[in-house]
Amino acid sequence: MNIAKNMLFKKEIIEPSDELVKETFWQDVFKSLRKDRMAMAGGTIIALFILVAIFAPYLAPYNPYEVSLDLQFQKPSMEYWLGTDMFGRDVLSRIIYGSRISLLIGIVPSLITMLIGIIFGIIAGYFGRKTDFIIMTVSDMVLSFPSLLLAMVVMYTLGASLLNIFIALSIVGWAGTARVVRAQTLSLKNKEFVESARAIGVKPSIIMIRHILPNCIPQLLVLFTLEIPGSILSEASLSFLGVGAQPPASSWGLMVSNGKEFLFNAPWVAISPGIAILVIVLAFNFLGDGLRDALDPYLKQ
Amino acid sequence: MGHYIIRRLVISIPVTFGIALITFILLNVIPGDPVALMMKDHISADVVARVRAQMQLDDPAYIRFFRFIWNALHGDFGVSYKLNRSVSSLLMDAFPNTLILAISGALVSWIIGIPAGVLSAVKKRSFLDNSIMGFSLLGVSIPVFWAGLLFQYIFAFWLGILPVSGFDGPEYLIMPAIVLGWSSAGTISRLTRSSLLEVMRNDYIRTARAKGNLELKVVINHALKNAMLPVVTVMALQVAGLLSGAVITETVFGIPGIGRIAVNAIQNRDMPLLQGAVMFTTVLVILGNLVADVLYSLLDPRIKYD
Amino acid sequence: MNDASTILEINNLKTYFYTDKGVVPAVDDISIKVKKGQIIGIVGESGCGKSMTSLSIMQLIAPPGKIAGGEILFQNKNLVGISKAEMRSLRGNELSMIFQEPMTSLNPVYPVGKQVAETLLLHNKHMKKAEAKQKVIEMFKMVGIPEPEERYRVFPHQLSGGLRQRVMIAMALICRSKLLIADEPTTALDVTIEAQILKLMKNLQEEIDTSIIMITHNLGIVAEMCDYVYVMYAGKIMEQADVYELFDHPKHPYTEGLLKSIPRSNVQQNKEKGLYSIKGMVPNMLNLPKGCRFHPRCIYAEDACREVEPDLVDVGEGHLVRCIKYKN
Amino acid sequence: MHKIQELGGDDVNRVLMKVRNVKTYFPVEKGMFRKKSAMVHAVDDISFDIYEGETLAIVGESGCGKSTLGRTLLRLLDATEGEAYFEDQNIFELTSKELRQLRKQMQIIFQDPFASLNPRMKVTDIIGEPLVTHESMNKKEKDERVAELMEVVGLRKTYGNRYPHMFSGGQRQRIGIARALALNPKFVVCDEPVSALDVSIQSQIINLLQKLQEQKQLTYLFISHDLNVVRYFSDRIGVMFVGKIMELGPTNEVYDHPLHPYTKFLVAAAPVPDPHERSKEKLILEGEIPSPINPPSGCRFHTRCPYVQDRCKSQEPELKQIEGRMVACHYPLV
Repeated sequence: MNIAKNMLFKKEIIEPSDELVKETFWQDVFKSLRKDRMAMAGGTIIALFILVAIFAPYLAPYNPYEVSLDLQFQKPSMEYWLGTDMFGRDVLSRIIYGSRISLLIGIVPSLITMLIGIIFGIIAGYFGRKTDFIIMTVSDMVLSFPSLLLAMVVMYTLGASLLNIFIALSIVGWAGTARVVRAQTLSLKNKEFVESARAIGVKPSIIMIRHILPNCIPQLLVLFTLEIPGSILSEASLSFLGVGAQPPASSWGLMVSNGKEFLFNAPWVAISPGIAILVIVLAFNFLGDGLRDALDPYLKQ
Repeated sequence: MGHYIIRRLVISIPVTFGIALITFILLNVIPGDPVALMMKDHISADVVARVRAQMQLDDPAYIRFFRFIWNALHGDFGVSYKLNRSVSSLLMDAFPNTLILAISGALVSWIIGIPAGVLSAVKKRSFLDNSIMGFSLLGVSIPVFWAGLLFQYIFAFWLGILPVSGFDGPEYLIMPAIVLGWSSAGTISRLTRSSLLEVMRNDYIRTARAKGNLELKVVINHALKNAMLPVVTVMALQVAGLLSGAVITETVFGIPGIGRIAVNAIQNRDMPLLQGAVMFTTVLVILGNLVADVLYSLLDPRIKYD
Repeated sequence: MNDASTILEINNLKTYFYTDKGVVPAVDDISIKVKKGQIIGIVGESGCGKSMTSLSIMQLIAPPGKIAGGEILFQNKNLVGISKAEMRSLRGNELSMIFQEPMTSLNPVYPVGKQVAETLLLHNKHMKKAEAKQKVIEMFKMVGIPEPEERYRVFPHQLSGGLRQRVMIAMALICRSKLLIADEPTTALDVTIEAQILKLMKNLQEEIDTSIIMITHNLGIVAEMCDYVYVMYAGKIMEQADVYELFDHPKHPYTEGLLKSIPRSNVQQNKEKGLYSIKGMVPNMLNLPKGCRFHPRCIYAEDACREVEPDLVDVGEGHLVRCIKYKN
Repeated sequence: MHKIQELGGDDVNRVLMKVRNVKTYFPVEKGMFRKKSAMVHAVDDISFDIYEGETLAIVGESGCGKSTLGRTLLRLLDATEGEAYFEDQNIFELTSKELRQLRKQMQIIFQDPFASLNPRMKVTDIIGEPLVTHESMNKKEKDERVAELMEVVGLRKTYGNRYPHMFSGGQRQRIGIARALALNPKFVVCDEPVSALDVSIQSQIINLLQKLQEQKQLTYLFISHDLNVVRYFSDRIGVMFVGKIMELGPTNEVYDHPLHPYTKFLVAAAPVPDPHERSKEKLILEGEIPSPINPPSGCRFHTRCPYVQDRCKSQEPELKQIEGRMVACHYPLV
């Protein structure tokens, strides 16, 4: 049998075999995420909280800011499901309104943090040398501060307000993101596909945006979902210490702080907003853990 | 390895300097007039002028900064505006309390966190694993101040077995240490578990099994030492976390430590005291990181014999 | 059948992986026989199941993989279903293995000498540490590690790839095992170092009188080292024969294609016609083609090949072929 | 204009690239603090010519600097010293704008088909990136050109909107080849293009590279450690050892009559897929490959060379022309 045909000029089309993965990145991630019950529970709770925050005025049974001293420290009852506080304000209504601050605090500083961290991290990792040294030394310094203390100092200087909480948490938070992005950039920079883009003559700015950033997405997603509960907890702590949200705002941390004086007489005032914090933070952590598992193959590529 | 430690020490000098600079800028430069910040608006103009002169605030910022550094190097952080005592003596009084609290918190987190993480990894996907991981996640998610109040309510008020607050003996330490250590214990056990599982996938673990090792020996002799490397790194980062937590724990449990000094300084707008407390704590963090780095280099021969 | 000279006999071994996407028959009903002092070659491309065969013998298959059937008779003892303790006493002692990646197969945090001594101490409960050390140093000399006393104390990252593989070999043979499984032992090494390691393995095999199963994708190594060869494709043995017979008269179209498609360094080849190449690619193990697994890539494929899976047929003198062209 | 001395070889063919005294050193980065304590002499004073349309193979073992050499010639790494002329333009002196223009002429194909394609980009965009970067093409023109390229390398053109992970190793290598050829380069560095592939796929890719070379008159610098593939594929071969070229000449002559002892032992070390060759006594080189951080004095090969003389230990041999080849040895095996 003559099989030694000319192997060189025979026309061939290679079929992809059907073993090969057909899902795109997002399809694959959502598919594994859907199988994770805890992550789905976390996601559902987050969705519920977002709805509560949006429709707070329709859901809250009472005006959260209305003071009526003759209604002080009502025990939880059919009328006041979670009781009232020292000013006779309905705790449940205040928690419902508090979800607005918490979610806003959770998401906005995390976004700012991510943005700053991404920019500095990519630049440090890609250009290396002096740029890297300077950015990383500053981030080392920021990371050497106990984060709460640094945020407290910023709040002391800027004064307590919602905007300043955003600023304080962003100043504290960017360094961690920058580290992760830098490490990822360093490993991607030496990947052959980045070298190949350089060989083609693609400009550094486009390499960073087109080739490096999209490949940091798995890390960034995980980081982002874990950054949010961190921000929520930090705001709650700052407000608890009196340098965060100011009265009469219905921040959960502030509510716990206000209630702590009356812990033994009216425990519901301090305990119930704490449960709200715990639940939302747990929900984000569940989702974050689930995402981490779902993204596991991409995180290690 | 000696080189490594020396290099590490040398590097922490500019870091400390930079931290002093950041602290100084945040507290002295950005808003313009620290005295106005301290006094708010209920003090007369000549008092402000006197304080300004006393604090030599009319000098340019860089001179004040170098004076601050020079004095800080001599252990002088100035005088507390509110308490009228030297900041360093106030800090030195408070320091042992914070140190005891932080160490007990760290011990709680290591003694519980590491074995729990190992158990979780070995009994992967069992009921035990799920319980440990649930408890860890709870620790990571729970607001420290709220946990403190909850503990006070349950153990001090309801069961009456522990003192509510104060710092007069070992029994006063139990609740704060657990509250403080719980969240780090959660982080450590989660990390120990994932690190150990990761290490167990390595080729040298297969080699250890192929030698005929007992599975338990494979984990303890071959995997654990490697798995502890990232844990040690995180333990260093937790020094900062523990000191952050100490601020809250000290406030909740009324412990006269550096964290509470900082909180009070903010409430009293006592700038020199706040500045001192921040610098002091941050230097502690840098020292903690140094210790962890040395520990790391002892564990990892790739650094040790470089 | 079980004469004394047979050290290992695998009958109808099946190792399956039960994944989310379905069952992967990584090793699908294979039978292998190793005689005392023999070097057996298992060749095949990535994913053909050759490494899984070796891990099955060592009973080191991790979930979701499982031995789904068959028997592995090592010195007439079936290793499938043997107690864990009994298996441990064999591993590293009478049955040992070296791996492809000498860089990652040694524990980075312990000195290499200690890691080799561990094997010795595990299987000789009464041995003193000093005696073990002495034996390890002797073994280091035997595998050609220069300055063995000093090398006892160094860490893996301080050694080159070739030396690490020598350490792995020392570890595998320190208990004078009866059977050494070498899974791509030189793939990660440079050519001149590869030649050293292959020569060392051959010398040790004669000196210690061990049998070797050499798992490789490199037909050159097979030609140089092995006495008898099994060719695997997609979990099955396609052809098995004495090494000379296999290279001189390959019967299976896959073997034939493989041999034709490798360029050779020892002869000048005609470049004009191009290199022979097997069309297509390795099939999906989750969705194997019906009939003969090789038929989509086979230039001789007929209708019958697409329907029935051929049996392994003896064509004489220990040469077996799984192809429809050959009948008993 | 520099006066460039011609180096030995076939005078009929036009020289496409002249490499003169190129050195590429890296500082050793140790530990976390990057103490620059030593230099890796990855490429250490190398000179040769590449002729138009030929395949020049560079072979050598790990750490010999062959990949660094390829990347230096494309200026993906910066040379420490030396000159490299591509059609009389010194590549090392180009501004980044000029360099970007030159990139159209010279391309690279990588070893690892899994790391060389951006996992977040569709195949059309991967192959089309060079077109978008250098040519003002509209989307339709780009898509047409990409489809054409895919067909040339043997990929179904309807797969353009798939992602790299949906392809096998061999197919990915084809995508990488299509990308490298998109701008019709003259010169292509093939850095171990088939080393990561299975035997049966390897021959498919070698044939593809050969076909493309004939169709498009490409010049290849073929970097490989696989002596079998190199013998089949290359016209001339340069043998590298720890940053230096030891021997350079026509492939078949070098294989059949090596003049440098290292070449002789290297060629002999490759396992031959023929059991009848077994009976021959195999030449085996003892010892380890020296470190490029601290290369041996004199001839770098002297620590392993079985024919070593005193002179080899102290005096470094120059690359000299012997029997139509370049050899760096005091005592060549004539």
